[in-house]
Amino acid sequence: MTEIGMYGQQETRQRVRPRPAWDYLGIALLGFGLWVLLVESNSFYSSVLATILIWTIATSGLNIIAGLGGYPSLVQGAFYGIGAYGSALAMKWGQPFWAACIEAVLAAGILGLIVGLVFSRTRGQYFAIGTMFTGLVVSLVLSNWQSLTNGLLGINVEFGFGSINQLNVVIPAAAAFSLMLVRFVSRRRLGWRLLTILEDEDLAEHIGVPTARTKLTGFVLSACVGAVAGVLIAQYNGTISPDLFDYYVGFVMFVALSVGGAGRVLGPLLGSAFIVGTPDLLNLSSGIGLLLAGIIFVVVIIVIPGGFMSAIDAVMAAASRSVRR
Amino acid sequence: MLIQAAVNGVVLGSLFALLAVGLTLTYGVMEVPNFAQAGVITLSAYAMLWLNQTAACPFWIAALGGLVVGGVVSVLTERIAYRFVRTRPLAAPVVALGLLLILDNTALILFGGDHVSLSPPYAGDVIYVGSATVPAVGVALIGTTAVALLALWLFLQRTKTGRAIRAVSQNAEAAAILGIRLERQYIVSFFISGILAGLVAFAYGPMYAVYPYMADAILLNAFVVVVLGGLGNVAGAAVCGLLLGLLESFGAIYVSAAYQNLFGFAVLLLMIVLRPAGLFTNRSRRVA
Amino acid sequence: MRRVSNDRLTILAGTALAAALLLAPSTPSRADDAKTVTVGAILPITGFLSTLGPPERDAMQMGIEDINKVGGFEVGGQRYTLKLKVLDDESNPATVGVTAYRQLVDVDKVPVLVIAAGTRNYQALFRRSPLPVLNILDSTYPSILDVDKHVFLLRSDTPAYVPGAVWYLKNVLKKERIAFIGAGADPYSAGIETWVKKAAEEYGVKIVSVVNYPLNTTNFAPFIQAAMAEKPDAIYLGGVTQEVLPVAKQLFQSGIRDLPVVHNSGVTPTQAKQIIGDPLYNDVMANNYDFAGTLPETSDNPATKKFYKDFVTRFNQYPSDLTMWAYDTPFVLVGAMQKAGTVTDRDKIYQAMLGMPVPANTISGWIPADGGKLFHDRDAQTMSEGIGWCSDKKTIAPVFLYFMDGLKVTREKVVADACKDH
Amino acid sequence: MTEFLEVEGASKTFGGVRAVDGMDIKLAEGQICGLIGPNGSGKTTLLGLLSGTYRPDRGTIKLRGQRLDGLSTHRTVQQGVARTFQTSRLFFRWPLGANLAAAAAARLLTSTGDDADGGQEKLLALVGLAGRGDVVCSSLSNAEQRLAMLAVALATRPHLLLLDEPAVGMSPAETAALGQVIQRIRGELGVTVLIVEHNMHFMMGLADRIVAMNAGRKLAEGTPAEIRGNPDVIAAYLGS
Repeated sequence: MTEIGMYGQQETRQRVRPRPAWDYLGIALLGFGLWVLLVESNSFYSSVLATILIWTIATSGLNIIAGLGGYPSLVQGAFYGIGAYGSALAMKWGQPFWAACIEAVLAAGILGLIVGLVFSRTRGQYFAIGTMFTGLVVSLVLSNWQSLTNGLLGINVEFGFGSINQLNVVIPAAAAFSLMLVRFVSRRRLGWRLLTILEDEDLAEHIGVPTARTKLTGFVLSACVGAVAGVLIAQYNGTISPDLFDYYVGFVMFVALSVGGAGRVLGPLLGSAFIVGTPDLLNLSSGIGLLLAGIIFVVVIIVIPGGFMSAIDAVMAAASRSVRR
Repeated sequence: MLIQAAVNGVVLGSLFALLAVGLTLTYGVMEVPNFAQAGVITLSAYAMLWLNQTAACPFWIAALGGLVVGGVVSVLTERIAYRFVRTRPLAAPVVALGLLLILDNTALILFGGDHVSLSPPYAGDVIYVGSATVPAVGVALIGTTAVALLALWLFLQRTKTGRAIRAVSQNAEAAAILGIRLERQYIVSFFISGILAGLVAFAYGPMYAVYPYMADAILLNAFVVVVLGGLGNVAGAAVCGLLLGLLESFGAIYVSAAYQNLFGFAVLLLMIVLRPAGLFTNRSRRVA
Repeated sequence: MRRVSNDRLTILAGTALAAALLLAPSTPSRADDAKTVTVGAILPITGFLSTLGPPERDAMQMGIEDINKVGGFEVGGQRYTLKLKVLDDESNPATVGVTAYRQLVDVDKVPVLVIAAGTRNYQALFRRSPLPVLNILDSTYPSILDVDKHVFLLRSDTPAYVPGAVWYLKNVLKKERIAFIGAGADPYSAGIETWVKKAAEEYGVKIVSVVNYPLNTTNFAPFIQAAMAEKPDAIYLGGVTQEVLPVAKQLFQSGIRDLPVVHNSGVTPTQAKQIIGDPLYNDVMANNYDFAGTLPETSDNPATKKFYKDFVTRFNQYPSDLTMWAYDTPFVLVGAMQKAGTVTDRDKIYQAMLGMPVPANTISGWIPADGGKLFHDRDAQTMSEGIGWCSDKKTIAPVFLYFMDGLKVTREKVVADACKDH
Repeated sequence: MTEFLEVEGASKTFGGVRAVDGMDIKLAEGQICGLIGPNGSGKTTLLGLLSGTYRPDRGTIKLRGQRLDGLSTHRTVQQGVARTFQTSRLFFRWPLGANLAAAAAARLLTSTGDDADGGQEKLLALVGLAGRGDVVCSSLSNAEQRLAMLAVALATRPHLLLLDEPAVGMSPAETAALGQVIQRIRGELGVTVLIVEHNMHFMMGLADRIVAMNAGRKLAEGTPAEIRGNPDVIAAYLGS
C-alpha cells in the first residue's frame, strides 16, 4: 500500500467508508507510553523527555509546511518564542492562563500570516534565507526590547496549571495530538494540496490547486502549532530568555525534522529525540557533544536522505521480505 | 565625524565584502549556502595563532600557513560532505550547519573556548586620515580586501580555470556538455574560498579576538551581502559588502547603535520581497 | 517514491513502549557514598563568561583539597570529605543551565547548590525544589538576592564597588567628564551603568555620553566614535573581562591613549595578555583602572598570600577576587553543615546559613555583619579595591582601598606610588 | 451569440519585448485549432495567457462569455481551461493514478462531484494508457509521459485544452497515434483543443482551422489549405 494512494483515488472512497483509525490509536498508545515514561523516570531524564516532547510539537508544526509542502521554513523558532513570550506576558498583564494561551497562539498565527504573505513569491533557498532572517529579527527584538522582554535576563512565567502532574499529562498529550494532526492533515485536502506543491508547484497551480492560499494556510497552521510548543516550554521551565529562541533554534528544528524524516508523522518525534536528547543523555562536554551532533547531522543527511523514518522503512521492508521467504 | 563614520564604514564594508565573495563563489558553482565558511575562518585563525605562538614562526610565515590550512579545510568540506548533496538544494543548508558545528567545535576541543589575540607587528599602530583615525589593522583589512578582490577578478577573467568556474556558475549542465570538468572546478572554487576565509582570519583576527565562534555573527552580515548582491555574483557581493558596511556605520551614528545589525537584515528582507533575484542580476530562475 | 504507511510502526512502537514501561521495575536510585558530600556547582566554563568559570572551579577544587587534606570535617560524630562536581552552563543558563540544575539538584541531590550566572532563570526551579543556593559570581544590579529567599551571594554586590571608581576618578585623577561604553545586552553592564550615574550625581561628575553596543559586536569603532564625540576626559567600560578588553584594545588602536579607562572586570595580567595579545597588552593596559573586590595578591593576610602563591604555581595564572571567594566557598558550606548538624537536610542547612559566623580558615577577609554573621541580608562582603597597571613589571597593583557605606566612601586608602610599593 | 472562446487585443510584454501584441482569436466549441508561427512569434506566451500562467497587460479573454483575463492560474483551471507543457511535467515520484486523482480532486472543488474513480480508467483508456495507473511517472517512457500529461490535463475536466507541442520527441508512429487521441478527445469529451505544434504535416491533418502568428501578431487565419497557400505565412517561415 502506498501513502500516495490514500490522497489519490481512495480519497473519495474514504468519505463513504472510513477506515478504522488504527493510526490514531497507535499514536494515542505511544502518547500513553511517553506519559508513563515521563512520570516514572527521575526528574533529570523526565526533563529531557519533556523537552523532547515539546520539540516534537514544534517540529510537527513545521512538518506541515516543510514536510508536506516542501517549504524550508527556518522561522519556526520565532513562533516557538512568540508562544512562550506571548503567553508569559499575557499572564503577567493579568490574563487567565487559557486566554493567554489562545492569545499567544493567535499572535503567532498573525505573524505567520504576515511572514507567509511577505514571502509568498519566494521559493527554495530564498524562502529559507528570508525566513531565517525573519527569525533573526524576532530574536533581536526579544533580546533588545528591554522594556517588554526584560532583555537577556528573561522573564519568569506564572504557572498556569493546577500542579506539575497536570503539566506532565498535558505535554505528552499535546505531543500525541500534534502527531495526529499531521496524520490528519496529510490525508485531507490541505495535506495533498501541500504534497502537490512539494512535488511541482507550477504544475499544482495548473491542475487547479490554489497554491498561494494553500501555502499560507499551511504556514499559519505551522506557526500556531509552534506557538503551542512555546506555551508549554514556558510553563515547564518556569522561565524564558531570548537565547531559548535564538534564530538558530529555527534552523535546528528544521534539522531535527530532516533527520527524523520530513513529511512523516513520526519524523518529528525521532528527530527531536535525537537532536535534543543525545547531548543531554550522553552527558558530553559541550565541545565533543556538538562535534558529534554535527557529524551525525551530516552523515544522516548524506547517507539517509529521508531521515530515520526512511531507514526504518527500509529495515521493515527487508524484514517483511525475509519473512515471506 | 562624517569622515570618521565613512572610514569606519569602509573598514566594516571591506570585511563584509571579503567574507561575502568567498561565500558567493561557492554558492555560484554549487548552490550551497556555505555557513561552514565561518568554521574555516576559525580554524585558519587558530592555525596562524598556533604557528605564531606555539611553533614560534614569524607572523608572516604563520599567516601564510593559516591560509593554506583554510584552503585545505575548505576543500575537505567539499570532498567529505557537500559533493554528496549537490543535487539536493534543500539538504545543503543542513549539511552546512552540521559542518559549521564540526569545525567550530574542533577548534573548541583543540584550543579551548578562551578569547585569544592574534598580534601582527602593526597591531598597535594608528594611521591618520585628515581628522579621522584608522587603526593599522583596519588599513590592513582594506588592503587585503582590495588585493584579494583584484586578484580574484583577474583570476576569473583572465585564466582558463577562472573562465571555467564562471561557466559552471552560470550553467553547470551546459558547462559539463562543453567539456569542462565539474569536479575540478568545485575543488578549485572551494580552495579559493578557503584561501579567502584564511584572509578574513588574517585581517579580522587582530581586530577583535580569535575564539571558536569568532566568525559566526559576521557571517550573517556577509550572508545579507551575498543575497543582496545576487547569489553567486562576485562583483555584486563586493559592491554590496561596501554599501552594507557604510549603511551600518552611518546607521549606528545617526539612527541607533543598538540595532546596527538590524539595518542590514531589514534591507535584506525588503530586498527578498521587492526584488527576489538580488540587486545585481536579472536572473529570476530561482523564484516564482 | 514509495512511502510505507506509519500505521504498523506507530502501533508497534506505542505498545512496546507502554508494555516495557509497565513491566520494567523502576530503576533504583544510586546509593551515594555515605562519607562523601558532593559540592555541586554550575559554572560558565565556556561561552562569553569563560574567563570567570574555570578559575573559580580550580579555586573550589583547591579549597576542597585543603579541607580533605586535614581529614575532612565532622558533622554529628561522622567524618565526611568533599568532592566537587562542576557542570558547564556554557554561559547559557536558560537552556543549558536549567538542565544542569535538574541533574545536580534532583539526581545528585546536592545539599547546597553553587551557581554563577543565571539566578533568575532558575527561579521557578527554586520554588519547585527549594535548597540553599550560593552564588559566587553574579553581582548584577538589581541584585539577584530578590529572586528567592534561598539565594545567598558570596561576594560584594555592584553598589559596593562601582561608586568608589567614580569617586577615585573625581578626587584622585581629577576627571570630570566620563563617557560610558557598555555591553547593551549584559545585565551586569546595565547595573554598572546605573551606579556610575548615581555616583556621578552624588560626587558632581558629568556623564557626557552613554553608548551601549549590542550583543555579538566585534567592531566597536562606531560606538567609540559616538562616545568620543562629547570630548570626555575619562572612559568607563561596562561588562565582564571578555567584553571590556576588546573595547580597551580597539580604543587604543583608534589612537585614544591618554584617557584613563575604568572598568569593573577583575581582569588578571594573564587574561590581558591572552585577550589583547603580546606585546600590545602592556601598552593597552597602561591607563586602565579596575575596581572590584580585593585581590589575593595584594592582601596582608599570610593565608591569603599562600593561596595566591599556590594558585599561581599550580595554574600558572593570577587569581582574582572571584577566585579567592570561590576558594572560600567549600569552607562556607562546611561551616553551614556543621552548624546545621546535617549534610542532607536542605532546610536546616539553609536556616544555619542565615545566621552562620565567618567560617574558620577563609582567606577573603569577610567583613562580618552585626552579631559576627557572615551574611549581611544574605550578602557576604569584603573590602573593595581599585587596581592600576604597572607597565615596567607588566602587572597590576592596588591603587585604592575602600568600603562603601551607601554612596559614602569609607575606610578609604589611596596608594600613591603603587607600582613602587608592590 | 457569444463565441466559445473570444480573445480581443491580448498583449503581453516581457522586459520591453512585446511577446504578444494585440492578438484576436475566436474559437467555436468543439473545434481543433492549430497555432503556428516561427520561433519567438509568441505562440507559447499566448497559450500562457489563455491558461492563466501569465496575465495579459491589455486585452480581454472570454470563455463562454466569462472573463478569464486577470484570473489566477488555478481559477482559470477551475473555469475549465487546462494545458500541457513543452517539456513533460508530472508529479514524477507519484504513480500516474495519483496524478490523475490529484487533478480530479482539485477540480471537484467547484464542479459537482463526479466519480473520479471510474473516470480515471476511462481517461487512461482514452489516451491509450489503460492499465498504467499504478506505474510511477518517472518510469514511463517519453511518449507515455506526454500522453500522461494529456490525461492529467483532462482529469481537471476542461472545456478548453491547450497543448504546447504535444508531439515533441515522438516517433512518426507515436505522433500518428497522438493525432487519433486528440481526435477522440474532441469526439468523446467534446473538448475544444488549441494546439501549438511545429510539425506542419501533423497539424494539417488534424486541425479544422489554423491561426498563424508572427512577431506577436496574427498573420493569417483559415483552413489548413488556405494557410498552406498564404504568401505571408510562407514569407514568415522562410524569413523575409
